[in-house]
Amino acid sequence: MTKKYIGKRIKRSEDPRLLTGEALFVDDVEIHGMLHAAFLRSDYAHAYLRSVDVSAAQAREGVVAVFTAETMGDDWQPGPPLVSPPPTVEDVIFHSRTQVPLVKDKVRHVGEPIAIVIAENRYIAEDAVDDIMVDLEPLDAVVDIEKAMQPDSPLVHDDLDSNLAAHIEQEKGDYAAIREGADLIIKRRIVIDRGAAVAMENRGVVAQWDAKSQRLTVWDTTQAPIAIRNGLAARLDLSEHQVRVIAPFIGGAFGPKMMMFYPEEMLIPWVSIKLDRPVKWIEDRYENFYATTQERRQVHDAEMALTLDGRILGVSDVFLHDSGAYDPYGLTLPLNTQCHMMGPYDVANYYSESKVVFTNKTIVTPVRGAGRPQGIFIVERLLDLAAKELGIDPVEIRKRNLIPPDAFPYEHKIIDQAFAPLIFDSGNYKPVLEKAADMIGYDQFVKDEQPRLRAEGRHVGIGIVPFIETTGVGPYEGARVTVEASGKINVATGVGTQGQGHFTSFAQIVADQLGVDVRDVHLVTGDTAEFHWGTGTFASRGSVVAANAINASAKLVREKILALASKVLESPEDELELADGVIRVADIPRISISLGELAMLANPLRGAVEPGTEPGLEATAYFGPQYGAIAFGTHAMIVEVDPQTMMIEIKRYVAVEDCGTVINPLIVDGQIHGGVSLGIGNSYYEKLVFDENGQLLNASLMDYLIPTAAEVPRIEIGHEETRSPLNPLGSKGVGEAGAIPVPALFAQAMENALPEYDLEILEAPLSPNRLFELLREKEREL
Amino acid sequence: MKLEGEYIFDGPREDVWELVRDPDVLATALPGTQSLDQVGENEYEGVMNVRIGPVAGVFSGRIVVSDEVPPETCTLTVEGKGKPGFINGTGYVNLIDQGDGTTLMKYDGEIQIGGRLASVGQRLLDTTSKSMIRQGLETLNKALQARIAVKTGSGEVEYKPPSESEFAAAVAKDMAGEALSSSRTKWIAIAVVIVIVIVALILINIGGG
Amino acid sequence: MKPPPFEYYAPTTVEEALINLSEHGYDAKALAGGQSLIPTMNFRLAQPSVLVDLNNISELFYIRPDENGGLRLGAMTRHSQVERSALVSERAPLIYEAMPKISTPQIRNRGTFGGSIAHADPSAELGAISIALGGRFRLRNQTGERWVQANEFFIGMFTTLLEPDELLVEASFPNMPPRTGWALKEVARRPHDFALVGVAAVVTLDNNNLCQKARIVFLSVGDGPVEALRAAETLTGQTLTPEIIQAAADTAATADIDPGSDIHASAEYRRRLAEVLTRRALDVAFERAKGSN
Amino acid sequence: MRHLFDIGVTVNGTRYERTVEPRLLLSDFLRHDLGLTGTHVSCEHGVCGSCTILFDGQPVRSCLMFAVQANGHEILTVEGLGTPENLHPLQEAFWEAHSVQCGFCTPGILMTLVPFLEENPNPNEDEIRAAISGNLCRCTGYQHIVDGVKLAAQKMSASQ
Repeated sequence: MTKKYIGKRIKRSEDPRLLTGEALFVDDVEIHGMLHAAFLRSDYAHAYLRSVDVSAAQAREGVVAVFTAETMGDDWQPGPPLVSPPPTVEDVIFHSRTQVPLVKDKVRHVGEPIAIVIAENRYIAEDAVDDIMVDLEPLDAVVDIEKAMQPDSPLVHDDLDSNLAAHIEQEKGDYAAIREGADLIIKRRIVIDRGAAVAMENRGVVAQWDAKSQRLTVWDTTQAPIAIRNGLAARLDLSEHQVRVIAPFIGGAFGPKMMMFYPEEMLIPWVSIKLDRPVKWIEDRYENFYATTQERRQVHDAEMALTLDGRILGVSDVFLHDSGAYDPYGLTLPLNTQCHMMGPYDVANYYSESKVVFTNKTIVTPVRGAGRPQGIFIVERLLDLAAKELGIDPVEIRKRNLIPPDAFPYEHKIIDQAFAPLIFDSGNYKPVLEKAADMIGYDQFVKDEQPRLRAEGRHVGIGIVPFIETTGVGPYEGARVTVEASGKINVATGVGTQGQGHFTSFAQIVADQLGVDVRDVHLVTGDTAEFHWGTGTFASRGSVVAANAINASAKLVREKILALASKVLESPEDELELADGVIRVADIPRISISLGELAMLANPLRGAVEPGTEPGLEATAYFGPQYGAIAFGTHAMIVEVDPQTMMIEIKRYVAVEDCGTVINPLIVDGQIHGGVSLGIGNSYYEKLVFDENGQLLNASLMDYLIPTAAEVPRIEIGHEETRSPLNPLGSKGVGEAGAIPVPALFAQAMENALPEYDLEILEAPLSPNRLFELLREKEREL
Repeated sequence: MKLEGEYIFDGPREDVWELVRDPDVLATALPGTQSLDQVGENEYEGVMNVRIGPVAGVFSGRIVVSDEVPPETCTLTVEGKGKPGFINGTGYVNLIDQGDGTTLMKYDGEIQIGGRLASVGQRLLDTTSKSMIRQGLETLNKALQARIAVKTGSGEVEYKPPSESEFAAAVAKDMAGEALSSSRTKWIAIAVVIVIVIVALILINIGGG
Repeated sequence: MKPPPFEYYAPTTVEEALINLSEHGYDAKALAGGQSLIPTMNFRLAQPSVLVDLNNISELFYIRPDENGGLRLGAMTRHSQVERSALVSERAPLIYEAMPKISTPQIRNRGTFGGSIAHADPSAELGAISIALGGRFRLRNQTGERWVQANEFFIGMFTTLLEPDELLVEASFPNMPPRTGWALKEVARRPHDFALVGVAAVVTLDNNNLCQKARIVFLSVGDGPVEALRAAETLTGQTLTPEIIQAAADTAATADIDPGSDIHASAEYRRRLAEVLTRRALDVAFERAKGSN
Repeated sequence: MRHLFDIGVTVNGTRYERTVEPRLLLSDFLRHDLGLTGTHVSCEHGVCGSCTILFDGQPVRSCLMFAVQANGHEILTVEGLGTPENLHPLQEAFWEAHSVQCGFCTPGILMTLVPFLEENPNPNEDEIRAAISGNLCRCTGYQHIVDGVKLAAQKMSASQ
């Protein structure tokens, strides 16, 4: 194929609609006679539900119906988890507990829905929610994950004998053995706290049951329309072909829109069928802080064994992972953390034990980064402390430990989030690290600039952190490519899109395969009526799994085109060329036919065809990688701190990425910018604060601080390209990369900025108040 | 949220006790009260409308006085529910005779606040409770003086419950002078016993400002 | 997050508005810019049964010079008008300098000077600044009007001397004496967030560069604006050496305030910020005072 | 007590007359009563800027106003800025600079910037960042937005 588009900075074809407000988001769906839903949610984190009195709510003018678990009959019951069951690893424990549509007996987190009000509009629905009298008998809340594991802790799930949701150990080599011979052991307790994804668009569901055609249409802000379609069909006892789930334009997702099933995702369609009316529920921002999943709380007891010259002999870590009230998303997060705790380093001995813990808090599922930032934070913090102990430059100690280029494919003898072996497919790490150091002027800064600034009494520090990202995991995606009589190409795939530019990057692949103008390739994503099979947009897999499925089907179409054209043009296939929407004989250009004409010929409406002929220039293909592709990158930062006010300014930020083949650099850069911005939030601004009763103390954008244009610096980006051998495009994912190294990088740079305090930052995120406390402790010591 | 501290009253322990346990005070103590019933010897239930600045809301509360050891200690258990959230609290009050005619009050409360109040109004909780407790105690001490004066024959004064604005001002501002006017004595008298309650009730209603 | 129902009045004169207010007493709230009230209603924390919208009362929108060199601001003057006013920058530069620190550009296009004052949020800049500048507020009800000094107006969390039947109609600021310097220093987690601590300082020097009068007023360290009287006292009659200024900053942070803790800042951290910001504010104010005449 | 009010509002040059309950938020009025769904709603407490519109030419949060307050006023929403076939120079620049990812915050940012660029035809990076610091974006990290504004400034000054 020609490489006319792949690798080019192509403007996004979806943008004009987004820029003019014409793009359809779920809350833009208006249907005649549509009703509106609002939820009564628990103010308590943990309580028995004694009674709910909805009579006043039902009596309110404009209220159509009110449902509670009682009035739902058997349908209140929890659904099955829609993600794969845990792996068959030795001794793995997993207690599956999935959320319920409405609370029947016991509330397990603040914000858990107790009743749903359906009214003529949302205002009345909210008035009616205030009319409901609910009697909750409070119980002691399980909040702290360490206390939760003590024998006397109250239980989130009464039928279990502890709050342990899952337990998984993974081992490589023999850490205990090498520990004996190690020159240096760095052992620390490290804590990463909880944050929210805060997509600018909250979640929402619109459902329309058509009794005449017995079909259900659902508009849902989901990253996985096909999984939702299948799940709904199962829950509502419908055929998958009776249910159409549409994920239109989505206002950002970042993981939590993946989580399957949200109570509202099941309830709104259920109500629509019950009442035979279209129903809309749009999550408001306050609900979003309780009802949409969150991530990152982990407590690690980690250690690293090294030699005197700074070589890592092994890493060992035992950690608790906060799962929240349920665990519908299985083991993805702890497995991701386990897979990143060796970073990009050649680590021969590794032991990791993970305990997943139920708490009376909002459910935990992946948020951009998904367990990876925690793993990277652990290994990088330990390595920084080791470098200090050993008097080795932070960049140097990293160079000494990077996996060498000739070691790929490099097998860690553990499993990844897809339960596949963790194998680093390809990589050339050192040049990326060196490029980052070079771009930020590491040596010059450390030698000249920093001493000068310190002499002026300024506190400016530098950090540099390499990291890996497991991307492009299976199982599979599929796509159908069709040449239409107009000569334009239609592409359908099952993944949803939430701003990643799929409409454009996927079109670039097809345009190159079929030699057409990228603007003539029309892509449909996220509509189960258009494509039946698929899993979803997650784990930075779009540009790997979906892109390669699209590439594969475009290839098949190309073959069909050439086969038919060679008959029509009476010339051998190898003499034909595809370009500008025309198939022509290479050296006799006047012998040619346009794609459109050929498409017509491929779909004869009269006459006879050879037996076995398939109509149309169309093909469907699937792609499932053997295992995930491992992307690599290195970020560097220069930050200034005012130790009197604790205010910081990021002076420079450099990101060098190797995500294999880059389909559209413009889009890749955008992905990195966004990831880093979240990472900055996770480093110094964004923390969900819960009190000892499980009450969230910052459930608004006034108090939960996501970075603005004033906090996010200009990000200088560099690229290296090491193709993945696991897929024909050679691509690796990049969607989450930006967010992964930032907290580790920030901690390193902050320590470097405040040498006189000799800080050890063993937590993320930090905050001005927390930094003040840390500095105070040091001041008292001095 | 913890509330604890000490305060020295310029009066004998019996008088302080009498003041803080005067039951008929409760009925008219809190402004905006829509109903307040004594449902047991030491148990009260009521519905009130509390207001601070723009923020106002209807609140139903239950107060139980227990473990009474006159004139030394008692424990207060509070349950309150309102649209903006809930508050459950326990307060322990201990009066210690200093032997010099003054009384040391030690109070120690644990309040659980939930709902929009805790999650949206967090910024304001600590500051408000702080100033309210300080002012509650100071005004109570002044009330105590007034009571002692009344006892010593200054005669009875007919009771006039405070307006909501007076109440808002009272909790928000040190009431020095006015506190002595015995027209307010009774409702101020309750202040410290239910200071935890009031703090909570007010807090419930200032979230989000 | 939809507001509860209410009755709505849109008077076009102050008289009408005062009638609406007195009719409904505590059930009514005056709606100025609404940039604090409406979010509170959207969270259903405020549920006024009557709103009296002041946005159609043209007589309340003005920025006027005052015959004795001072400044008068109609209560409904939008922050963005103040922010762009040459008159304000000339006669009350402290206010002018503070405007960009007040929330976001969009909020400033709607929020009003009087509304912010009357709302009495302890984290609001304008309350503290009004006290620092010795400002006064004109309150009107149906029977007449009264003037209240800014430092007497605020009595607690969201609580002022305004009675339910009263409207704050004007804020007035005296002419700044010669050799007067000013500064507003604050620390906020993000530029538009409520300041963790803020301090407004106004310093007037005599001809020998001795401090004639100093006013230091904090925001976000109490249930309203907090004036650091003890610290100011230590400055009067003094030459403002770094030592004197540091001492005043320490006094302000320890003796003048009793800050609370929240999830963003502990009381201890707030005291530290109060000390640092007071020093920085006094440095700037002092320099400006020396520079001006 | 539930009075209704007749209001007349000019939005994107078209006069609309509707009857509204006083509590109806302006954002909901535009989106659901007038069907102008380009104005997006994200926080409804005045922090995120997604619902920013021009009210008598000034950017304001439409979630912090009641529809009834718009009676007799002029509003411009993103629908009035340009069409896919005929984009406003700012929209053109945003397209070229890849200032859009999910696009949810975009209309609010555009409406914030239109008057800003009129007041500041040649803004520097800090001014641009200050101008949009009342608009939250979770996708772009703001950099391509800043680039888009610079590009727009060039385009617009060139076209004059």
